[in-house]
Parts: sequence; C-alpha cells; structure tokens
Amino acid sequence: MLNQWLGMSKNASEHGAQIDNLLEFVHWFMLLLFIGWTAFFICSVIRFRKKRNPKANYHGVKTRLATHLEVGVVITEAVLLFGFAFPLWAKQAKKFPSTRDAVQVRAIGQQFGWNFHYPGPDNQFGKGDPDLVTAANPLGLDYDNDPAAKDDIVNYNEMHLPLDKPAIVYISSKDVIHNYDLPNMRISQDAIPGTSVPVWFTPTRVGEFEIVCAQLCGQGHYNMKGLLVIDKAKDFEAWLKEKAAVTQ
Amino acid sequence: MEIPYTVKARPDTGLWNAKVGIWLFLASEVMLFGGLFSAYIFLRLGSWHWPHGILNIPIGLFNTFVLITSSVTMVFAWASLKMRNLHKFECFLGITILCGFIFLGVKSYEYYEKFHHYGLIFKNEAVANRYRAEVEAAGGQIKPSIIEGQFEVTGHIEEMDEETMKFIPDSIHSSEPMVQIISVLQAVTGKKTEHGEAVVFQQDDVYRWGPFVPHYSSYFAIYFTLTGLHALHVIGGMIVMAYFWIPGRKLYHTDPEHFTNRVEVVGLFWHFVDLVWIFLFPVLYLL
Amino acid sequence: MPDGVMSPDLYNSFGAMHGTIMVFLGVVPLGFAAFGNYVVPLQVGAPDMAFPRINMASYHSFLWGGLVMLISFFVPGGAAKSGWTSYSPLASIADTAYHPFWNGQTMWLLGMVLLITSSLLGSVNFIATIIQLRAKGMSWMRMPFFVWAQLVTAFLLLLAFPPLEAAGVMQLMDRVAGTSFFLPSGLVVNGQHFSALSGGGSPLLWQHLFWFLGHPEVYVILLPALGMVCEILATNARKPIWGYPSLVFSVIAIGFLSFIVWAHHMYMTGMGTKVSAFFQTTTVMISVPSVIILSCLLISLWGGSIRFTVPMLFALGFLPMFGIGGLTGIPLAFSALGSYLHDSYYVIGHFHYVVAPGVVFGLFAGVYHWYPKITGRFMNEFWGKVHFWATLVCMNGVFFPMFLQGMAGMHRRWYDGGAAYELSKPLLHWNEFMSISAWIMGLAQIPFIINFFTSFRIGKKASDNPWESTTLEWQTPTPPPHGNFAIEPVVYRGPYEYSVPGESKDFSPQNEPVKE
Amino acid sequence: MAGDDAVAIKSHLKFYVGIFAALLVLTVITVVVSYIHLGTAGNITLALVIATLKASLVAAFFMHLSSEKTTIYRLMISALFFFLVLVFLSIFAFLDPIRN
Ligand code: HEA
Ligand code: HEA
Ligand code: CUA
Ligand SMILES: [Cu+2]
Repeated sequence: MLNQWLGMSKNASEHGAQIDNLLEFVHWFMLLLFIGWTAFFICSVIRFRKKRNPKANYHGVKTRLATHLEVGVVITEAVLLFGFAFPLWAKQAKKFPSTRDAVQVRAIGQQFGWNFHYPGPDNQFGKGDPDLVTAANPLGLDYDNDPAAKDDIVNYNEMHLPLDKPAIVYISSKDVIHNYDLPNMRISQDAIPGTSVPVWFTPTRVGEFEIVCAQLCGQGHYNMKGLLVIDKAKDFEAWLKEKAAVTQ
Repeated sequence: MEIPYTVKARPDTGLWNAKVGIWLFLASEVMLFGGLFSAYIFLRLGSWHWPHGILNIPIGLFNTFVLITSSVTMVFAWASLKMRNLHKFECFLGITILCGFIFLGVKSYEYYEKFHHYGLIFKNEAVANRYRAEVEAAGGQIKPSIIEGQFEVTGHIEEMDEETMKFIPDSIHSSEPMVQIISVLQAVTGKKTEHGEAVVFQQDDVYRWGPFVPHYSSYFAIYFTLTGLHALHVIGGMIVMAYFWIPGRKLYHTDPEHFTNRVEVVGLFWHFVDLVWIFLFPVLYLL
Repeated sequence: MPDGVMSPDLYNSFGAMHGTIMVFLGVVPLGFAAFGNYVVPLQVGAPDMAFPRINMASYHSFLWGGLVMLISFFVPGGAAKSGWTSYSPLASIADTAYHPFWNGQTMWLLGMVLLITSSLLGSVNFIATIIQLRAKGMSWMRMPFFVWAQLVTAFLLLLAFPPLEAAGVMQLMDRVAGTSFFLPSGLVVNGQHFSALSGGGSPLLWQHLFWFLGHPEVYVILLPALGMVCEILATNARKPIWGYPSLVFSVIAIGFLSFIVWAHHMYMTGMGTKVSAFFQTTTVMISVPSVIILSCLLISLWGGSIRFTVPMLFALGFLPMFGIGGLTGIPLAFSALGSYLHDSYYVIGHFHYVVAPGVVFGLFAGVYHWYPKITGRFMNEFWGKVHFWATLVCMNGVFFPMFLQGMAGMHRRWYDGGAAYELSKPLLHWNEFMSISAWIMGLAQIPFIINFFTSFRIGKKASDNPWESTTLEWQTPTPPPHGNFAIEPVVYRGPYEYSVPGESKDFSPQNEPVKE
Repeated sequence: MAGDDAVAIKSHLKFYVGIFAALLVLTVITVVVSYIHLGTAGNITLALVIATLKASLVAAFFMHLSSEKTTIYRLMISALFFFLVLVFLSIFAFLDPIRN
C-alpha cells in the first residue's frame, strides 16, 4: 500500500513479491518511527519554548522509555535481517534452478547497449574470444572451430524470455562496468568486465519491459536502454527460430 | 599562552607533541602501504601464475642489509645525542645518510637492469608449443604467464626487423643465487654478461613484447609502485636527516633536548621505512 | 555547448565535480578543517593547534588540490566525468584522447592526492591537539561533544584516507604509465582492442579501496555538523545534553563500525551470501548508535527553555531532516532491496537528505552560532529567519520528489533527466518542480551571503559570551587574543552545565569552580 | 622511555647491536627457507611470520615501542587492526562471489 502510494513500479517476477513485501514493511517501520519522533519533537518544541517555560529543568526526562524504544528498534531490525533479508538474498544468490529447467542467456554490456547471447538447441554457449571481436561478431564467437558456438544466437538490445519459466542470466561486459537492471523484475546486477555473474528470476507477466543501465558507463549511459519482452512459451520458441534463421 | 609540551612530556599521556604527531603519521602510513599490499594480494589472487625468480635475490638481500644497518646507526646517532656527544652523532647520522645513498644506488641499478630485460608473450598456446623445443635447446624456458592461457619467454633482444625477432632467452639457471651474484659482479666489473644462444621468433607469433617496465605485467606494476613509493620515502627521510646533519644542528647548542627529540622523530620515520622494506623484500623477491 | 544545451559529457563532468567539490572542497574543509581549527583549540583550552607549521602545509596542500580541481574544468575535454566514485575501467580509460596528462580525470586524481595529503596532515594535527593540549581539568568526559566528534572524524580521515591515496596512485599509474591495476585482460572498447595492456587487474579492487574511504567519509561529513548541532541545542535549550556518556560511546561506536560497512555500496557487484550477510549486519548495526545520538539530542529538548535563535532554528531543522535521510538509509542496507533501489534516485534522495538539509543545516547553524565570537557582532536575525524558512521549504521541494522518482525506477546520472525511458514519463514533471525549488533555494542564499558579509560591520554588537554558553571558547575575549586565552583556563566541570539547581545564573561555565 | 638518562642509554647500546645481529640472521633465514619448497601457502606463511618477527624487533626496540605509552599502543594496534580489516574483508568478498 505504502509502496504503491510512493509510486513503485509494478512487479512482474516471482521473487519480486517478497522484495516488495519487505520494502513495504520497512517503509511502515520508518514511517512509524518518523511519526513518533516528530510528534515528540513538535510537542517538546511547543511545550518547552522559552515563553511558556522560562526556567529549564536540569534533569529533563527521567524515564527509561527511550532505551526501551531503542531496544525495540534493534529487535525489529534483527528480525528484518534474519527473517527476511538473508533468506531472500540466499534464494537469489545461491538457490539457482537447474540449468535444464531454466532458460539461459548471457547479457554482455558494451558502450552503449546489450548483447544477448542464447546458447541455441545444444544449450551450450560458445566461448567468446576478445581477439575475434568485430562489428559483425560482437562477442568474438569462433563459429568455425567451436562446435558449441555454431547454433548460438546473438541479439542486440532486445531480450526475449518465456513466461513462468525460470531464467538464468549471466552478466558481463566487454569494456567498462554497466549494470543490468530490470526494475519490474526486481533484478539488478553489475556487468563487470573480466567476470561473469549469474542472476535468476521467473517472469510472471507477459509484456514489454525496459532494461536500465544502472551504472555510469560514459556519455551514452543515459540512453543505454534495452528491451525485455516476456512471451508466452509458444511465442518465445517462434522468436528463437526466427532469430536462428537470421543468424545462420 | 605558548604551545605547551613541545619538549617536555605531558604528565598524563607521557608524551611530547611531536612524538604523538609522528606516530599518528606512521599509523596513516601503515594504511597507505596497507592499501598497496591489498592490491598486491588482489593481483596475485587473480593471476594464473605469479612470476618467481625474476628479481635478483642476492642484490635485494644486500640492500636489506644496508637498510637494517642504517637503522642501527640511526639508533646510535640518537643515543649519542642523548649522551650529549655531538661528534658521534654526526658520524652515525653520516653513515645513515650514506646507507641511504647506497640503497638508492643499488635500487637504481636494479631498475636499470629491468628496463633492459625483455619479455615476450606468444599469440596462443599452440604457437608457444611450437617454439618450446627450440627455446629449451637454447637453454631457456617457456613459462605460463600471469594471464590465463598466455605463455611467455624472458631474456634479451639481440636483433629485430619487420618480420622476425632474434631473442636470447634467459637460462633456466638464471634464478639461482650463484648465477645472480655472478651477473652482478660482471656488471660491476664492466664485463659483458655471457648470454646463451639466440632463438628467432616470427613477429606474427608474438602477441605482445616489451621491457620490464610497469606496464609489462601486473607483477611489475605493483613492484615498481611499491618500491617506487618506498624509495620516495627513503629520499624524504634522507632530506630531513641531511637537514639535521648540517643546518639543523644549530638547535643543539641552544636546546639539546629539543634537538634530540627532533632527531628521534626522524629516526622513528626512518625505522618505519626500514620496517616496510622488511616486508617488501620477501613479498616481492622471494614469494 | 551547441544550442545552449548541455552535452552528455558536460553533464557527467558536472555530476562528478558536484559530488567531489561538495564533499572534498566544501563540507569537509568547512566543517572539519575550518570550524575545527577555530573552535577545537578554544574548546579544549589550548593556545593554538599543536603543529602550526603542519597546519600551513595542510592548507597549502588543500589550496593546490582545490586549484587543480577547478582548473581541470578548463582543459580540453573538461573536468573528470566518471562520477565522484571514479570507477575503473571507465575512469582509467576516460579522457585519454585529450592531453596525456592535463586532462580531466588525471587532474582529478592529482587533485585528490593533494587533498588527501592535506586531510591527513590536518587530522594528525587535530588528534595531537586534542590528546596533548587539553587544558588542566579537561578530562575526556568533560570535553564538549563537538570535540569528540572532531576527534573521531580525524581518526576516520587518518586511517581511511590512505588506502584511497594508494588507489589514486594506482589509477594514475594506469592512466600515465599504462599499467593494469584495475583493468582485466580482454577489454574491447568501442570495437578497439586493448592488446597493448597487460591486463590482470581487478575493477573491484578500486571499489573496495574507494569505499573503504567512501563510507567513513560520509561520517566525516556528518560528525562535525552533528557536534555543532549538539552544542547549539544545549546552549539554546538551556539544559544539559541528555545522556552525554552514551553520546560519546555512540560516536566512538560509529567511528569503529564505519570501517566495516563499506561494501554496502557494492551489493550489486555479485556478492555471495556470506559476505552480503556480514555487510548487511554491520550496516544495520551502525544505524543503532545513530539512532541513540539522535534520540539523545531529541530528548534533550524535553524540559528545556527553548530560545528560537537563528542557529537554534537550523539545529532544530537538522533533526527531522537528518531523520528522513537516516531512515531512508535503512532499506538500502538490505541487499535484496538494493536490487530495486540501488543507483536509483531513492539513493540520491537518501544521501541528500543527510548531507543537504542535514549537514549543510548544521554548518549554517555553526556559522550563525560562532559568528559573534569571530567578529564580535551578531548576524541579522530577521534575514537569518528568512534564510532558514525559505531554505527548509525548498530543500524538501528539491529532495522529496527524488524518493518518488526512485521508487518508480528512475536512475541517477541521466543527462536527459530520464526522458529516454518510458518508465519515467509519468514523473518527468517533478524535474521541473525540483529545478524551480532549487532556483528559489539559490535565491534564498542571497540574504545569507549579504548578511554574512555586512554583519561584521553593521551587525548588532555582541559581548564575549553573547549566547551565555558554558564552553571555554566563550570564556575568552572576542576576538581571542594571541594564544587564545589571556590566562590559562582551568576546567572544573562538564561541558553542558545549564540551569544547575541552586546556582544564580542559568549557565555555569566550565572554568567556574564548583561551589562547595 | 624507561631510562631516559645517559647511563641507561649507554647500557642499551650493546643490546641494539644484538638486535641488529638478530635482524641480519633472520634475513638470511628467510632467503634460505625460500629455496625450500613447502608449497606456496607454506612458503608465504613462513616468510610472513619471519618478516613480522623482524618488524616487531624493529618496532619494539629501535622504535622503543616496548617502553612506549599506552596512547601509542592503542593507536598502532588500531591501525594494524584496520589494515587487517581492509585486507581480509576484501579478500573475503573476492572469494565469495555469486555462483550457480
Ligand atoms: C552524511 C552522510 C551519510 C550518512 C550519515 C549516511 C547514513 C546511512 N547510510 Fe548512506 N549514503 C551516503 C551518505 C550518508 N549515509 C551517500 C553520499 C551515499 C551514496 C554514495 C554514492 O553512491 O554516490 C550513500 C549510500 C548509501 C547506501 C548505498 C546505496 C546504493 O548505492 O545502493 C547504503 C546502503 O546500505 C546506505 C546506508 C546508510 C545507512 C544504513 C545509514 C545509517 O547510518 C543511518 C542511521 C540513521 C538513522 C536510522 C536515523 C536515526 C534518527 C532518527 C530516526 C531521528 C529522527 C528525528 C526526528 C524525526 C525528529 N547509504
Ligand atoms: C556534501 C555533499 C553534497 C551536497 C551539500 C549536495 C547538495 C546538492 N545536490 Fe548533490 N550530490 C552529492 C553531494 C552533495 N550534494 C554527491 C556526492 C552526488 C553524486 C555525484 C555523482 O553522481 O558522482 C550528488 C549528486 C546530485 C544530483 C544527481 C545527479 C545525477 O545523478 O544525475 C543532484 C540532482 O539534483 C544533486 C543536487 C543537489 C542540490 C540541488 C544540492 C543543494 O542542496 C545545494 C544547496 C547548497 C547550499 C545551500 C550550499 C551548501 C554549502 C556548502 C556545501 C559549503 C560551501 C563551502 C564553501 C564555499 C567554503 N546532487
Ligand atoms: Cu551502460 Cu550505463
Ligand atoms: Cu555507506
């Protein structure tokens, strides 16, 4: 409710709901604290202004209420951490679906766009060799010698995924650091040259979503926008076929 | 009011101001070299093979002795002042400064040596394998380099043209201590170092080659940065010591205790520079 | 600038330099160095800083660092444009097309090395002064909180800045000597192969070294302002600070913890569960002492006799504004929420609430508060109030909409303000609102500036202790004589002895002996 | 300092020479053990242990930390501690990336 009121974009992934709930709860917690503190603040300022209270009291507040409140804050934060934040992160960073049940894609950033690399029917990514990179072969796949590369599909700036099927995206970069950010999927991961980091999520809504580059990467950063299209399974297969035909 | 505790210690802390100041400064120096050490660790963890035996160990050992000696003479210089013996102080500080010069001289020789020593990285593993037998026949060795999948050979360039490169690989014995000592002696006596046979490489087979300067590899990058920064500290310390050796000692005649304190402060800095070297030596030369 | 429109590069320069200048050339030199230099020796009862000559060296280093930064706007290619965080590889390869040395990023690094050196020298001086030059009777628990805040700040600078200096040197090497400290192998930039580079470096190494300073730095920004707010609250509420010992312990705890939370800026770099759990825990832990400090300050108001002077207004404004900023730091502390909020305008909103209506308010409060000590005259009260209310309203006008934009998914460092993205279409109108607020806020600073520069001649005359304060700086003539005090002060009591029962005045200076 | 007077200093001089000898010996030992193969981890650990020992000797006696005041102890220990924090936490982060 509070999230909506603050204008949070609509969630479109399975794990996103948990993130939204956590954020919602934290926002309520913050609001409560803020209102409590502000109320006390305004009360004090009005009640103890010089006109009304010309002589200050050396001792001030005598109760230990503040300590209790602080302990309450600590406990709430601990619950948030251990109960929600850790498990959520563990789910995203550790409990990956098996590669057989998931769609696998590599997302390779460059100034200023994304290359999406699908493994093709053999479910094996061809190895990218920086020395082979050309304009026509942005990932440096060795189509001649690498059997895994032969059926691979590389598409620029548009990524398709099937509905309700987990997707594992391996994120990397050719030049500087970018960030593969899908606000609607509640996913964000830096694309760091020299490393490849996987993220996973399950899309739950059909539609077109924006891919944001969430790390300053040069003069075109503001415009480094990609498109994520979530298709029904059938449409996704069709799209792959069509792309495969273009690549070969 | 004047600033108190410039010479005498403050009763509750037991310290005079400059001593607090220098120790604070040294604490920040710990973090400065700490940042560089963590860079070393990162580079090393990210490497495929970390180079061994590229530096001349006996000469590094000699320089370590020089710095340790200078530390002792520094202590003696300060102790002489404590005993109010200005003449001895001058002697010992002089030796300390001299040690500084020797250290820097030796370091320059090492740098010079590296700038004239070459490495060459092959296009790929297959190419490296093609040359392997030939290089080994010439007494050299092709080794895996820092970057995964790259192979390199080190040595000296004899001749090169557009297409080929005549290269004398380092002998596989070049990292043995005796060989290293001999090479230094030869350099000192001006005799030309004995080199082995040359191997001819096609330029097309070479991915990258160059002298051992910072951009040759991440090992040399960190080696030059760490030792360069250390050398700057040595120079800084020597300038301050030189100041106290000649012009600064006027103060001794008016306020010997103050002068002794100042020398103690330089001394602390100098020992710290020695202490850093105690770590640099094994980390860069031996490991 | 064709057609009077900014180019993306220029926007990126302004972004990076705004962050750098505000942090390293604005708030730290003003809050830590300037106020610290003036107030700390007075408050501890010292004749001067411990090492006047090191002070000068620090100042010159700062001056040159600042000049290098400012001159860099005018070199070909313009000033640094890789963010105040200067992440490699972007920063390592930026601007190399221009002059090999006199280009924005290289000058930024050079400037930073000088500024860092300046801060290190400064902090050595502060710590030595506080340890060695406290007046007789000025025990640790009698030190004003401002001095404590400065002491912790100096420690943060002393130990956190050198690794960034090392990193700066390494990035300089990458740019000038062609090394690859922060560059992995196999980079292909713009279709161009970087085969001359050795590779083998780590982009994340830069981030670790940067944030190892970067996080303590935000407390370096905060603590001096917090200290001033504390002094001003006590003076104007005419009562002791509630829970002074817990304030001291909390500030020490903040100092300690701020060294072990840095990777909360790096949640999205691919952190495993163990590391992220560690840094989430420490980040949440550090919010606890902050809550304690703010609560103590807030509770100190209860039972007071509050005078709404201009410094007090700014100090009071600080409390809820910093509260908003601090509270919005809490969701950012959770890495899972970072997946949505990281790099968004929510983050920008978070930290501007702590630094602008927070810290900058604290600094304004300090200026109004100590002005009479420095010049012997008050600043004009009416214009001060105008300044306060206008700034307060506009600050919120500028920064609150940032939370809404961030929640909708708008991100930072967008030169077109988000026009390229569909998701920001419904919120673009806020940009206009924020710009207008910012312009009005700019106008609202005019009375302050005029007030500041005219009051030392036409302001109302102030006595030596115009606010009737207890700390030592008010117990010496205005302006303080050479050596700060005419007679060596001796301290008999704690820093905030206001309205002590049984005493005739409602303030008992620290150097006034306790009656038996 | 424990013995600030000239006599005490004088009695220390021999001691300093002893430390000097110890440092030289330890240096030779590091070099020698570096030629013995103990595995990378073993060699590194041993070399660092010896270096730390030498550094402690320099700090404790040449820099007379051994007779220094607690203020300085606390300072140097905190510097050392935060240095270790920097190194170990960043390595910790390096060694625990997201993997599937
Ligand atoms: C002064 C500066 C300052 C301060 C004090 C803080 C304080 C905190 N910050 Fe912030 N932070 C920044 C400056 C600051 N920050 C900056 C500059 C950045 C961005 C850097 C960049 O990327 O460019 C940043 C970014 C940043 C991030 C990274 C976001 C991202 O990039 O994804 C995180 C994540 O954990 C974070 C967390 C916190 C937390 C938990 C605190 C806690 O310490 C907060 C604790 C405080 C409270 C909990 C408030 C308690 C008080 C009250 C509630 C009283 C209220 C009173 C009334 C209402 C009267 N901050
Ligand atoms: C102390 C830090 C500080 C302060 C005070 C401010 C103040 C302000 N900031 Fe800044 N800001 C940053 C630190 C700060 N900022 C940082 C670190 C970034 C990130 C940069 C990056 O992306 O790399 C940033 C980014 C940033 C952005 C995002 C740009 C982008 O991502 O595209 C915006 C946009 O509106 C913005 C606006 C403002 C505004 C309107 C103010 C107003 O509040 C300004 C009002 C100012 C005053 C009322 C005067 C303040 C007085 C002083 C600071 C003392 C000066 C001292 C002397 C002259 C001696 N800032
Ligand atoms: Cu790519 Cu920003
Ligand atoms: Cu932080």
